[in-house]
Amino acid sequence: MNSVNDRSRDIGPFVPAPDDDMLICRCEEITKGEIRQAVHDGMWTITEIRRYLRAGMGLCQGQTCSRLVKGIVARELGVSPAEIEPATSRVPMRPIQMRVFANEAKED
Amino acid sequence: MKRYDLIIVGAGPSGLSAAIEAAKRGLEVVVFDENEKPGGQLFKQIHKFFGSKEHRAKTRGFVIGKQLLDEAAAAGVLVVLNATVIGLYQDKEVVVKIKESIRHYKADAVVIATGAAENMVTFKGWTLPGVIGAGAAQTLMNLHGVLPGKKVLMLGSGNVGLVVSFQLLQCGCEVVALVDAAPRVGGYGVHAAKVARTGVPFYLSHTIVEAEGDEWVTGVTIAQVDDKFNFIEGTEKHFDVDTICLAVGLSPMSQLLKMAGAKMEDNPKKGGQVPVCDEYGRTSIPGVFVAGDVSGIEEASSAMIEGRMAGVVAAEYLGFIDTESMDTELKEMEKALDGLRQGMFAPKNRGKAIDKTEEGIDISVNLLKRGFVADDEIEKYPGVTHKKGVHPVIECTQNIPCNPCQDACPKKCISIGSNITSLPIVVKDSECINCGMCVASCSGQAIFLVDEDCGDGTATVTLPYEFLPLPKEGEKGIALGRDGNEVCKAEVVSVKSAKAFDKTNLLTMRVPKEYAMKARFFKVSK
Amino acid sequence: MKSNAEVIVIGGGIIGNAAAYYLVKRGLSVIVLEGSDFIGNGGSSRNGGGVRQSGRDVRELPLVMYGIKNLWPTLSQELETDCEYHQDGNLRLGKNEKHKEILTKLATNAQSCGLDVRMIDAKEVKSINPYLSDEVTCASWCPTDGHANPLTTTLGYYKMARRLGVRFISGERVKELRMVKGRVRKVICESGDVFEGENILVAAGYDSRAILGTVGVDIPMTRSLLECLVTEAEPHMFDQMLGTAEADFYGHQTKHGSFVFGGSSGFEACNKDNGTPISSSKTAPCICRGIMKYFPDLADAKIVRTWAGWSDKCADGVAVVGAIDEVPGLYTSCAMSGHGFGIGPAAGHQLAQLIATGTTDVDLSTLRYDRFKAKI
Amino acid sequence: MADRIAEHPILGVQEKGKIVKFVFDGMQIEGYEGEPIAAALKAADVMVHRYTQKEHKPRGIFCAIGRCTDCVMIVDGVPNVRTCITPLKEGMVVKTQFGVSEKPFDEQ
Repeated sequence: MNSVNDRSRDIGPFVPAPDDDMLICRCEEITKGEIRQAVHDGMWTITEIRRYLRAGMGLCQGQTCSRLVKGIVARELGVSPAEIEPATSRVPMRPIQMRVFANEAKED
Repeated sequence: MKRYDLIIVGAGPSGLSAAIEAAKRGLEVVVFDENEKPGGQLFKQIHKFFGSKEHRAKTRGFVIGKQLLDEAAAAGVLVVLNATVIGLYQDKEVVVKIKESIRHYKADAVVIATGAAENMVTFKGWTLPGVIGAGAAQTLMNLHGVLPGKKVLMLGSGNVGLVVSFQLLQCGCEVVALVDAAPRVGGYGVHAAKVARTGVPFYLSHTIVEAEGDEWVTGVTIAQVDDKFNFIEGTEKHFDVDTICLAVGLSPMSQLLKMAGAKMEDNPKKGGQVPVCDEYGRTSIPGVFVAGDVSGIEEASSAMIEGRMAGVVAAEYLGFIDTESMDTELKEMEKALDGLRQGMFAPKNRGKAIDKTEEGIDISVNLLKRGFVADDEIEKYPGVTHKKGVHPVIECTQNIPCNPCQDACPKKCISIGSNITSLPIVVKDSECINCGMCVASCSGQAIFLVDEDCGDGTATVTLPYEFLPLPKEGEKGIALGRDGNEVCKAEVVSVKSAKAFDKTNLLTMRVPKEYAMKARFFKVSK
Repeated sequence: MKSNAEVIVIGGGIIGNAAAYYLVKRGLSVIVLEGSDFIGNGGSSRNGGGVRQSGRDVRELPLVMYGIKNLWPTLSQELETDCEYHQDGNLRLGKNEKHKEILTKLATNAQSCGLDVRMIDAKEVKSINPYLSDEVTCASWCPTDGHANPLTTTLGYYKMARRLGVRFISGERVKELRMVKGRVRKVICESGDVFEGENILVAAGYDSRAILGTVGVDIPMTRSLLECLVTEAEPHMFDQMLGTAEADFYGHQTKHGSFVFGGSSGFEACNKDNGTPISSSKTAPCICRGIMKYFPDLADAKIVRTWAGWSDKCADGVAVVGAIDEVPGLYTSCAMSGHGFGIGPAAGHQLAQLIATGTTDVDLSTLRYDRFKAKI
Repeated sequence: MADRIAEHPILGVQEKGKIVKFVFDGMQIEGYEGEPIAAALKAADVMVHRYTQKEHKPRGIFCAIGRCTDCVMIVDGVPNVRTCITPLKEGMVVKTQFGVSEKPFDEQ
């Protein structure tokens, strides 16, 4: 079992830090403190952080903050960032208007 | 559904290179790029590239971009712009947004060449307008002709930070400081030196405490950090700036591959999440290939070779060439790629602190910590020699894969030898004819022509000058040292601009002879 | 490492997490095994967020009504998590006579169970939701229905259960269950880990079928793909949950301002996958066209994300919830047939009560595992 | 258009095409047709493109290539338009975005 899967592993208590109010996810305005607290609430993967906080779920879909979030989660868990699986990538790669997405061009 | 032999995502250096090689071998190739203009980052890169001839060295990035586009057109590649690939589905189905609709395409092979995205760092106020990515600065000034700011602080001393700082200076911005939390300059020393000599101070082991301003950036405070990157109290420095530029690394933009189900790995040496692939770009999905930064952060020069490899491998995969000829071609390309991956900045040396050159000379401590080689260090390097009359002084002090200077001199005064990373030397008893080709050919702007004693108590120094307005003959000003500080008065003797110099003007200034080996930049007196 | 508990829950989705939470609150020791690397990674994080009663089979109604009455209204406080529960009604939309027939039948059946649901005409639909297009000619209207955020609700249960001492292990795929002296007891995982529980609750979506199969229990179900998409945040428009007579389109506007819509392209039954629930290239454009027919104003809204999930569809379209009497100690909640989110808290709650006390507040007999009979 | 680079030492004088007029928050501004809206605003010294939904904090150009979505504004009535990659057209009406609305927060 890897260190991220045993959700009862003791990672110590949440200790407030002076830069907890630092904004990390620019789109959804999620702070470092919120992300750290979420880790202590059991959100140990980027996927769970996204689902729980919306960090990385805004207009840019985490293109700006994912690396930062990963670093914060890894540090809180005491593992290397490489152990933290990045979030899933999903269509569309860029925001696309509904009317455009709906409009499938005929064969050319 | 329209089916191509090969769909390439991204019309940057690697994507276009892959397209050219594949199309030349008979594949029907289409390249989709989300941008309005092709070329990826090439059209923002206005400096001359390093490398050797086969890497298109001493050619400026945007010129290489044009060359690639011409080659692609000649090979019959279809490049579709404003075409955002929104998804890579099963069965190599590529869905593209083009204008007001989406289109479904199939391909027998796909090359993903989506490049990289900029990393970011946080500090108090980092979301204020005026804090921008270095890429944004490049885009604004080099593509759109708009000044990114008037007074700029650059964070990041890697090649991007150094090159963009120089570009900012070139379009008339003031760069108040170049700051990096690391204790050593991350990019090429020559890139640092050309910025430092204009007077930009380097603050290594420093980072941003706070971007100031209510509505937008009006200032910035930096402070020194200890070896654990904690601020050292009392070391704060304030600068009035309107712009803070972040150049803190790149991450592969590999989301499409992850979406398609390619096996991925997190590889810090490659800059982050990359597809698992072999040395020619074959991913875990048969027929899906990668090239360029998306498979690991490197330079545009290596991205082009990786692209060519992917194009050749795709051609073989689809039976347009046989395995044997593919192997032969790959071998050649590997050699070229290997040539670029040498020297102290090679991927294999990433993270290593290298203290000596291959020749056994100490690397300049000042260069690493302050961005310039100090006057008392410069004499150690083999390119720095003295003789009567005009002669080249080559202030190239790190082993990087680059050799245009040895071909540039019609008199063969400069030699690097067969090892492309060797430091250039001045060939003994060679005769310099003061043509200036070496000065203009050096992508690092590290070659000067110096006449140390003109016989009247003065010396002349010819330096590369890529700023406007061009000083005029007879104009008086101040000579700056390698450290950017004023060293003496100077007068412009001549300013030469020739087509062969490719926009690098050769400014010759006269200085008192004792400053011949100190004066390295010319500043107009205000 | 402790691998014994009074209850082993297989499946870390909304039902597993909710059951774990209510069990630990009753003082039982619980271990939750989640097969994927992420908590709440199945249907719990891939649905449209509906918390509704209308349009349901009458056999499911008592359980879902129990949840809406007793659990949902206070869930955010209880879980210390904003579940974004909105009880602003559900419009199930129709465009033609056939739709009207379907909706009327559903409404009549539900009324017989005491649910406040009625048919309304185009004019009344428009008065409730002025953004709907003129194509809508009728709807069923259930004012006590609503929607919530499935992501935060599922993870909220997880957070609280974990806080109270439930042990959660992700990436732990169950291979088989084993009997010990006439009771199900052991849970053997693909990793080689073995867990033992006095009671075992299988709430693992479609995977439940294979897991239950290892002790000779089969619940007839298939796996079908559901696809959803979400827009950027938009100015607030409406609070109702929306669905259609043919259940081909559903969605709502979230608290965040984005619109979440689900729908189908018609190819779900023979969808090709690569081992993961993966979006097809046809569905999202189809959902967009569907949305625009109902909401022309949303044409400029940008889609930022699409996703797909598997729903475990029961042969008769109704969930299986309760004890598996023939295997003492075994319980399940599966084959939720796309209704798992809204029903999840109540299912978890009632299962916890059943395991702890042997009784339930809601009669679960219509949802038994052994109700399936041949048609003749 | 004071912040334009009149002549660049390497790129020379850039061909920019036709000058068009557009409206930014009621003010008439000039820019070049086809250049990104954000470039035209930057050249006119406009720094703030929007104020964020939660914290009401100012944002402007950040990535300039359509990824971060910080520079979004209300363009011809449509919110969340990425101005750094949307070409400028004659007569466009560009407004500062407050959250997702064109109305300042105290009027929302």
